[in-house]
Amino acid sequence: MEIDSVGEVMVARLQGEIDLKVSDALREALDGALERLPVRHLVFDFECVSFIDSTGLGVILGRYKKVAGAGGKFGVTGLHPPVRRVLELSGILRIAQEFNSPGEAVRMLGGGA
Amino acid sequence: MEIDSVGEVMVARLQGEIDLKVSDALREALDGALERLPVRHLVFDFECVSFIDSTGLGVILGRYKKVAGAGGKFGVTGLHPPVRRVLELSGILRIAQEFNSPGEAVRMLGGGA
Amino acid sequence: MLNRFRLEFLSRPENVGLARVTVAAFAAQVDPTLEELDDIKGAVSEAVANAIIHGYGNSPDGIVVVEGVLYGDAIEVSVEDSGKGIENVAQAMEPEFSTDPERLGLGFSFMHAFMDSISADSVPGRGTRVVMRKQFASRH
Amino acid sequence: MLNRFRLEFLSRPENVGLARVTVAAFAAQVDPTLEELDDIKGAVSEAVANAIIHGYGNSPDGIVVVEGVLYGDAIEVSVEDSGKGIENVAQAMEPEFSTDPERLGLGFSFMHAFMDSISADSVPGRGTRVVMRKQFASRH
Ligand SMILES: Nc1ncnc2c1ncn2[C@@H]1O[C@H](COP(=O)(O)OP(=O)(O)O)[C@@H](O)[C@H]1O
Ligand SMILES: Nc1ncnc2c1ncn2[C@@H]1O[C@H](COP(=O)(O)OP(=O)(O)O)[C@@H](O)[C@H]1O
Repeated sequence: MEIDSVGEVMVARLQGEIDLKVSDALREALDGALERLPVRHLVFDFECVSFIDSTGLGVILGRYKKVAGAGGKFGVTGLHPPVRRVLELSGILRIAQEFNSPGEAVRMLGGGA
Repeated sequence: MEIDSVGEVMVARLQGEIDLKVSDALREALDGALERLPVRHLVFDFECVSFIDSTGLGVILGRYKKVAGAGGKFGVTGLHPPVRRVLELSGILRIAQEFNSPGEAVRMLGGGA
Repeated sequence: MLNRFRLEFLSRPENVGLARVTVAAFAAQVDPTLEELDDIKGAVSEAVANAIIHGYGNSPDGIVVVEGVLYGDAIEVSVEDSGKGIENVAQAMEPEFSTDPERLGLGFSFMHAFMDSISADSVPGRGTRVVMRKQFASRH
Repeated sequence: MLNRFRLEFLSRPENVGLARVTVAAFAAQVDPTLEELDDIKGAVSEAVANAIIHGYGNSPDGIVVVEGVLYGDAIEVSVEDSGKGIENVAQAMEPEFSTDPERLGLGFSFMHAFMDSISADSVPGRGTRVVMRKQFASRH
């Protein structure tokens, strides 16, 4: 995974198959970045994700909940069909805003800076 | 698999993983073509083959033996590393001529027609 | 019955993917659509993760058993553990019910959504067996 | 021991690929090179094809068992059938020896070439078990 931040927006570029095998490492990496970086909004780029299950979604939703209290917003981008399917099923697509690209997400959530 | 013939040369374009699952169908298709077509020389294009085991090699070598009696030649092309490996191990690379392309094989074996 | 297999493995996180790959390669023998294959992989992932996390409490030395049976137009997959079992299966299957506050409680809901039918047999203290079935759209 | 699995399946031609995929996904857990992975797939293919063709004489209802054990730097794979067995294992392992005139007699030679060690135990009338081991080049 790669994590970038632009202003108040953190973009996490996830990779591969996100399941129990990687969930602990993913949680730690995201929590570490959230502590280190002065960000409010969270964007997940799924472009390089071929599979995610409810264990993986739990990690992602859990990180969003951490920033939601402080008014943080939640963006997703790069949804291939199997990923879109479970984001829909889980209700995440009703909470998160979907963007056409990480760049768009940063512009829209970051307030056009 | 696709089978083409140009003059006396038959080119069989093999596909996928060549093992016990496909060996009977492969043998029948090749034998059928050898009966139907007035060819002498046999070229196997492995460009689209990702895997072949000794069962698959047996089918190929068996077809070559059918034409060898009548002076038929044996060409191979498009060898990816795992395929090259077993063609070497089996000794087929000492019997067959390797070409850079099916076109080259046809030109060389067909006598430049 | 066209074909069947049985796969046993240790309750380690990396084996969720092993189960997914094996079931997908098995199901692929009857030429399912990509979406059907994704559904089956998703359902297997949920059931195997549950066996490891809930059944064995993340201890890596339990045995998980995945079985698959292919019929002409359907697949049946079962996932079994000899772990702690489920006290109340009906409750466990409710959307968003989880005994782990860190989890979403959506595993069984996903299995329902991905497959045509699912049932779970469980004996507290002895283990759990989930059986799922999916019909393939006929394209022949 | 890092991990292990056991896969049982019917002696059908399409399951040679199933065994290959499962063993490859399992071996991939320790990040082998592509060539190491190809070797392992090749060896499994030979052993499983032998179980089906020779062990069970192509009857589709036998059970083939493939087991894998991962160590930090090596993999052990066994392939077992309860088929007709081998009268003379030493002879069977000779290059180009085959009891089937249509075959090359190179299965065991390939297994030897692909893996670091291979042994076969067989009881005529009861079955055959081939155990193969491969050391991974250390790249860490
Ligand atoms: N194999 C199992 N062994 C024991 N308990 C299980 C098993 N599978 C599911 N459960 C129980 O059922 C609950 C609901 O499961 P599920 O819908 O998959 O959600 P989650 O895994 O997110 O908790 C789990 O929280 C757990 O208490
Ligand atoms: N699982 C098995 N059960 C019975 N016989 C076997 C088995 N594996 C190998 N053999 C015997 O050993 C011989 C040599 O095997 P191998 O080197 O793989 O060549 P091939 O499969 O081409 O015959 C076979 O022809 C067969 O007689």
